[in-house]
Amino acid sequence: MEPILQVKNISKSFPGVEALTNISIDFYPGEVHALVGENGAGKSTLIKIISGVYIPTRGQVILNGKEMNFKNPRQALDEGISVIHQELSIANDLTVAENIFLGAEPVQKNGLLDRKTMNRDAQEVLDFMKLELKATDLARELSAAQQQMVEIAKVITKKSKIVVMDEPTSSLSEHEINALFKQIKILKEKNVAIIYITHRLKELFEICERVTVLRDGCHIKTRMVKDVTEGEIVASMVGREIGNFYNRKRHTQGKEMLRVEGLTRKKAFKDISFKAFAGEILGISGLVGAGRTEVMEAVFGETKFDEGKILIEGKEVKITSPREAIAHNIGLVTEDRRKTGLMLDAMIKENIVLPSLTKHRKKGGFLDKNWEKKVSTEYMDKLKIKAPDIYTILNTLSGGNQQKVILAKWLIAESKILILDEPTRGIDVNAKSEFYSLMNDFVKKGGCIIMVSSELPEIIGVSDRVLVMREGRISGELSREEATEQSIIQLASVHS
Amino acid sequence: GSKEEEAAPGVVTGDATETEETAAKTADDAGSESYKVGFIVGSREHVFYNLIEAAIEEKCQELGLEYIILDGQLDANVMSDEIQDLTAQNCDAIALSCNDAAGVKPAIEAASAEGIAMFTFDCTSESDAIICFAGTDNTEGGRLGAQEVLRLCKVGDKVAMIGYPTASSVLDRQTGFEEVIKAQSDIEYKFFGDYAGDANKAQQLMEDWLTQEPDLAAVFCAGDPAATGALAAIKAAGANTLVIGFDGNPEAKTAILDTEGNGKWWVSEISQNPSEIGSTITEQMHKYLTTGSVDSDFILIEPYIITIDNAAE
Amino acid sequence: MNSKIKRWVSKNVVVIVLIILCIVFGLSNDTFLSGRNLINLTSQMSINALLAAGLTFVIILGGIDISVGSVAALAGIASAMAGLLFPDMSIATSIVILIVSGVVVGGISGAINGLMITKFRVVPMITTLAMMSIARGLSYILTGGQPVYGLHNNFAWLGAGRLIKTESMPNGIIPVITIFTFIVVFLMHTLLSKTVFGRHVYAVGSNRQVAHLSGIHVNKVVFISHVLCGITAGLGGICVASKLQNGQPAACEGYEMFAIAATVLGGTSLVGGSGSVGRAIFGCAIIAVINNGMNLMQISSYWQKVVIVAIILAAVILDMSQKKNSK
Amino acid sequence: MNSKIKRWVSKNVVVIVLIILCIVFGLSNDTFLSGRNLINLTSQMSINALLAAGLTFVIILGGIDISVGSVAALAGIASAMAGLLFPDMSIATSIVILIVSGVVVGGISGAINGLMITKFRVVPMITTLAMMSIARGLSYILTGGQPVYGLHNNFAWLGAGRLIKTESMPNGIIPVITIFTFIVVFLMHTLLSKTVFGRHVYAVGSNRQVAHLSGIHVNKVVFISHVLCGITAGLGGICVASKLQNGQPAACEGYEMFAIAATVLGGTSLVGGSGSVGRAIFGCAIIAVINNGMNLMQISSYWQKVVIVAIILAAVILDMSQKKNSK
Ligand SMILES: Nc1ncnc2c1ncn2[C@@H]1O[C@H](COP(=O)(O)OP(=O)(O)OP(=O)(O)O)[C@@H](O)[C@H]1O
Ligand SMILES: Nc1ncnc2c1ncn2[C@@H]1O[C@H](COP(=O)(O)OP(=O)(O)OP(=O)(O)O)[C@@H](O)[C@H]1O
Ligand SMILES: [Mg+2]
Ligand SMILES: [Mg+2]
Repeated sequence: MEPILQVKNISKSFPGVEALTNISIDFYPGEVHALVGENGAGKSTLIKIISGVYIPTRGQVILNGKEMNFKNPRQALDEGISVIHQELSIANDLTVAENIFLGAEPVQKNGLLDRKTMNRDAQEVLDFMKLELKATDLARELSAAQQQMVEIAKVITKKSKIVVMDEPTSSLSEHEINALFKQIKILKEKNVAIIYITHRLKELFEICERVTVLRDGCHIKTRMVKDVTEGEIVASMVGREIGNFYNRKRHTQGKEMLRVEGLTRKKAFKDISFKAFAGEILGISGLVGAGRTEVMEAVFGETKFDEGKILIEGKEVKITSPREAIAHNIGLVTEDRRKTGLMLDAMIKENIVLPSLTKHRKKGGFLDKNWEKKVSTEYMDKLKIKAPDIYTILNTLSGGNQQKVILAKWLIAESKILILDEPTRGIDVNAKSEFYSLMNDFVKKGGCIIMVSSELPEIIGVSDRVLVMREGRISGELSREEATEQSIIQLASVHS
Repeated sequence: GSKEEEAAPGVVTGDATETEETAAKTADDAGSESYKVGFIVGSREHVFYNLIEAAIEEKCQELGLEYIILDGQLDANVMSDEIQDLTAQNCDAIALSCNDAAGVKPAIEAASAEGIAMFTFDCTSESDAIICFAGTDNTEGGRLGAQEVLRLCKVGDKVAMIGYPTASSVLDRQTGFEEVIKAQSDIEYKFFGDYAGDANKAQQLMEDWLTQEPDLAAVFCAGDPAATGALAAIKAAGANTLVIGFDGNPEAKTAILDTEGNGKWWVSEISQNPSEIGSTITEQMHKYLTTGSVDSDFILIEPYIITIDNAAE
Repeated sequence: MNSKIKRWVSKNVVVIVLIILCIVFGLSNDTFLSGRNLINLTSQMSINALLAAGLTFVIILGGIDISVGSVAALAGIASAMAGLLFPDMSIATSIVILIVSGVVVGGISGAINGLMITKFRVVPMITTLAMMSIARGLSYILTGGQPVYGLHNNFAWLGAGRLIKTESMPNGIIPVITIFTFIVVFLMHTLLSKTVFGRHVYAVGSNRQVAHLSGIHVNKVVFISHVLCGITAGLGGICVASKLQNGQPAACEGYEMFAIAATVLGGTSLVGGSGSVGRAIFGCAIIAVINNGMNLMQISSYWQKVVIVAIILAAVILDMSQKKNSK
Repeated sequence: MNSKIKRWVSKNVVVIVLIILCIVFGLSNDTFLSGRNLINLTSQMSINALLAAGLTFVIILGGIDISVGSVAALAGIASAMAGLLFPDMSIATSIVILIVSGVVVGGISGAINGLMITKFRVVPMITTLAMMSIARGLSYILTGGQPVYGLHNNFAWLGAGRLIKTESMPNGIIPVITIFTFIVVFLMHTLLSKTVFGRHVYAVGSNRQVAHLSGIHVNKVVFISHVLCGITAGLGGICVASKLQNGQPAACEGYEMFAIAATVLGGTSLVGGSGSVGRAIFGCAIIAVINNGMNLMQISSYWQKVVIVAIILAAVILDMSQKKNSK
């Protein structure tokens, strides 16, 4: 069988990061080819090169034996390559039908938009996929999962030769995942080549023929799925013993730092109660969309809640804004570092001292520039932030180092309770490991960490105690010994 | 209407323009006792027009005319719309002050075609539909300004003018001024600048000129805001340049009377006569509506000179 | 039911405001609701409608164009200067001269704006601020600051002519400018709401990155929108020139603000992503009605300004709070 | 080394442009580089510098304030009207009247802007567009369109007075307005670059969400910045009133555009997050130098506008392309 698509010796570097090094892979029609690898392995970067979003530093993209080298997404689309990107790609102000046909709108004979056909065809696809959506609904009004399904519908209507899906199931429930798999099978029958990125290894064995493992931007291996085991794939993904990777240490639980009682917000979460202690890492697990982020935002005062109370060190407190949370020594590392974590166009030192400026101001509200310089240099060294100096613009740092800057920011703010939402998302293996030891140091000194994570190994490897959330409620609490992939998934899954 | 021939200063009385048609029409209307007249002043944001407006109101009340006054906002497009609005309200006559000779011809002619008597004041239009115009003879005003400059200067002096060539009435003043001053070989006409209606800009122009020519003897300012700006610059620089203003607004009179202060520099003013303009055009409209004729189709209200001698009047 | 009414109200704030205004003015003045005045109104709102029609595209993209007033003036000057070359023009010739001048001058200005924004990445505010000064400066330089006049009467047909002349209305009833504006607005509305290009405008305004990933040539969409905005501004300008039968270098000064206000009143969000040409015209109507009604009621022009602004603000705040509620 | 020079150039485009302009004008005109003219220059750029100083805050926040010119006029009117109440004012009284009028009128206008933006979520463009009309309208309503005149000579001390009188320059050398502007600009620059509040302004402009999550009271920062912008606009306005020794309702018309241009020339990005009051002053200097130089060379005011804009655009594009290269 001839490969329909080949990438040859592809390398791609970003400032400070070599995202891909010399990757060569062949993709075949009628096959689902999985790309797996840890966060930051370079999967998304590779498919962005295939789809013309990025131009590779070196190497070629070859389609049907012809060298293509796309300059923009249009060219790739014209060649029949369509992509579901990892980030939701929906225009909120357009309707479902308009999103589905965006860039490929049907036209009437008189040159006008054929809205009727568009709505009809879109509705057909939606019905075919058994989605309870109207083609004329505004995208803005859909849930994240529904938006994701619309993107899938968009790809299906394109009748492409190559379909790329970057973590399409990350925000879908069981029911929707089944619908997606049905569609993938139909595409396969039509001899479409599918590139499928996922972190859920079980899915490989359900629908994939071939799997390629990437690690740290390098091509590790490509195998037929039927020839490998899950353990083998995990081993090559991680590339080292998992045990010491998490730097696992046992902590001693101290006094109660945070208590949440009966926290409720309509349509988001209900009756959330838990305690977090000094000297421990409390892991919060659950499927994407379980409401973990929303609870943390409510605790941090970023959003309101309808009922319930929050106690810090045993005293009830009123937290209605992040300012008040910070005053109670809470720090929040958000899940989207680029959007809500950092001022990307500002310097390290400006980012790192931001929440502490008011506390350390001089008389008359003046900046204490000496302190600023001292403390940022100190923490750059302490956390081993890799950058020329404290004046480096954040944009030029690698993800891991950016994440360390955020951590430094809350350490300098003298946080006692740190809430980490997906703290290691998109950072590489080494940075991750370093980050875990920083977390351990913090806890050892009597700090309290609440870590939300969707990566089970991380939850299991790092937490002293695990809370599992499901559909806006806490579905169970597991001690360090009880917490296994099995037990967590059981509590997290909707239909169990 | 023949305007060019009537360049002679003073209230020029041309042939009464009375045609059979208009006379007949007005005879019809004469039955309805009271007349409704509309006015569009150039801008409510100018003292000059405010004074005209005041005179119009007074005259209308005196003559028993029903009147509407609108603000043209110095925008011909707005004036054009306002002519429509006045027409829709069944005015018998409309008087407006155009921005420039190009005027709002189509709207004027459309209104005229509907039988509305069209008048202009301050600045007229090229349209033939205008029954009567009353306004300052700005060119003559410019000449008067030049004469004042000559009166106040001595041989070899250098003088300047601040104008606003975009405004056609002000351009006329420039024409008149330059006509006289350029013919004079013993006075050097050194600078001309555009202050665009902004007193602060006039101040900067004057400041820059005084840097180059500290002994500038006089400046003719074709508008009171320009004179205000120039005066500020002259005082700040400690120069002895004399200011000849144009408009005749109250601030000018106050300045001239202040002999110990501003009057040391601002010594002369070419004054328009806004009240005269306002009452003249109103009278002519009334006359036309009642008798079907006007005194003249082109009435120039002569500008006059204000100095310390007559400023108090 | 109740929420349905609410939604309808929130979607049609501008129409409701318009109706209320008409009732208020109608009650307080006899002339206001006369057929004649209403027809006048359509011609009075024409210029603003033309400017707003193109501006809507640019604002949906999340941009802004504050050069429309100046570009209009420049186009007007150009048409008048071209018109002087044809001392005996027929109506047909005059229309060709006017429209070609408007399209060419407006198109070029818009293209320069578009180029600066897409190629040189200058933000729209600065680009169009520059174009505002340059177009205005050129108008003055070309004319020496004096209006271009002495044009043939036929030159005024488009802007000041009326069709269907009757005994009682010897000048005709229906303004040509109204018909012309209607056609242009209709075309622009169709382009925005009924064509693929229009969809792409919304998509780019809603989410540039998504549009790019969907294979839309974002720069092309931005460029063309600016050209269109320039062209409608140019057409607005030639309408003024024709209406006044001359070219005024100072014409349309500050009209960009009215056009922006009308667009925003019509529900087009300055953040981009949503809006409609048709609704912008309601915005124009509101502004025109206020001006006209207050003229009829002899309210001072300062107050007119203040009232217009207050109504715009009220409408925007109402719109905002409605949107917040629906979230 | 080479790249170091490049970096310096890219950071100082505006200074280099300024120097080049000075050389060009110096060569083509004797007066330009005279001490006297240079001192005049500092006083001529003062108004714009005051407006730009506050505007810089708002623009760093990613906002805009197009009401500064009108607010300045209103403050000028207010100061003149207040001044009329003191027929025999001393210099000290006049300064108090002027500064209080500027701060109060500017502060209130800015506070209203800030309130609309933070409370009612009206976009800055529309809010300040409204304030522009309202402030201008009020100026006319309060004065009936007439300048407020008849003020005591001491009223003019701040705007037109000069210090250090010598034999050869009996009116003094150093303009009071220059010193006043210097103080205000220095305070604003210090506030922005040396205080916690200033840092918060940058943070909000850089990433509002991050600022909020870092415990910054975003609305307060936005509100105070608008108040500050209003106050400097007010101070600009009272300087004009003092300079002219009267209150002109039409003062400072269109000055917002010059202030925005100066700010952008000074490297403040309209997208927000970066900028400096100090650099904005270089922008003001460029504009003042062009105006002054062209005045001296008697170049038509129409061309002045076009040239200023061309230079602004060139500087912005140069700046952009430098930034792109360094990325
Ligand atoms: N635009 C960019 N600028 C700088 N670095 C980038 C950019 N995009 C990706 N990277 C870096 O390139 C590396 C690979 O990222 P990529 O998104 O391809 O990972 P991934 O395998 O898709 O991870 P995930 O499973 O989390 O999606 C990471 O270190 C990331 O931080
Ligand atoms: N921007 C959004 N628009 C619509 N729905 C959203 C949005 N963000 C979150 N949701 C929905 O809110 C609910 C809770 O989301 P939340 O982000 O708190 O979940 P989570 O467990 O933290 O998952 P994640 O791992 O994605 O952060 C989910 O149903 C999700 O789909
Ligand atoms: Mg990825
Ligand atoms: Mg989350």
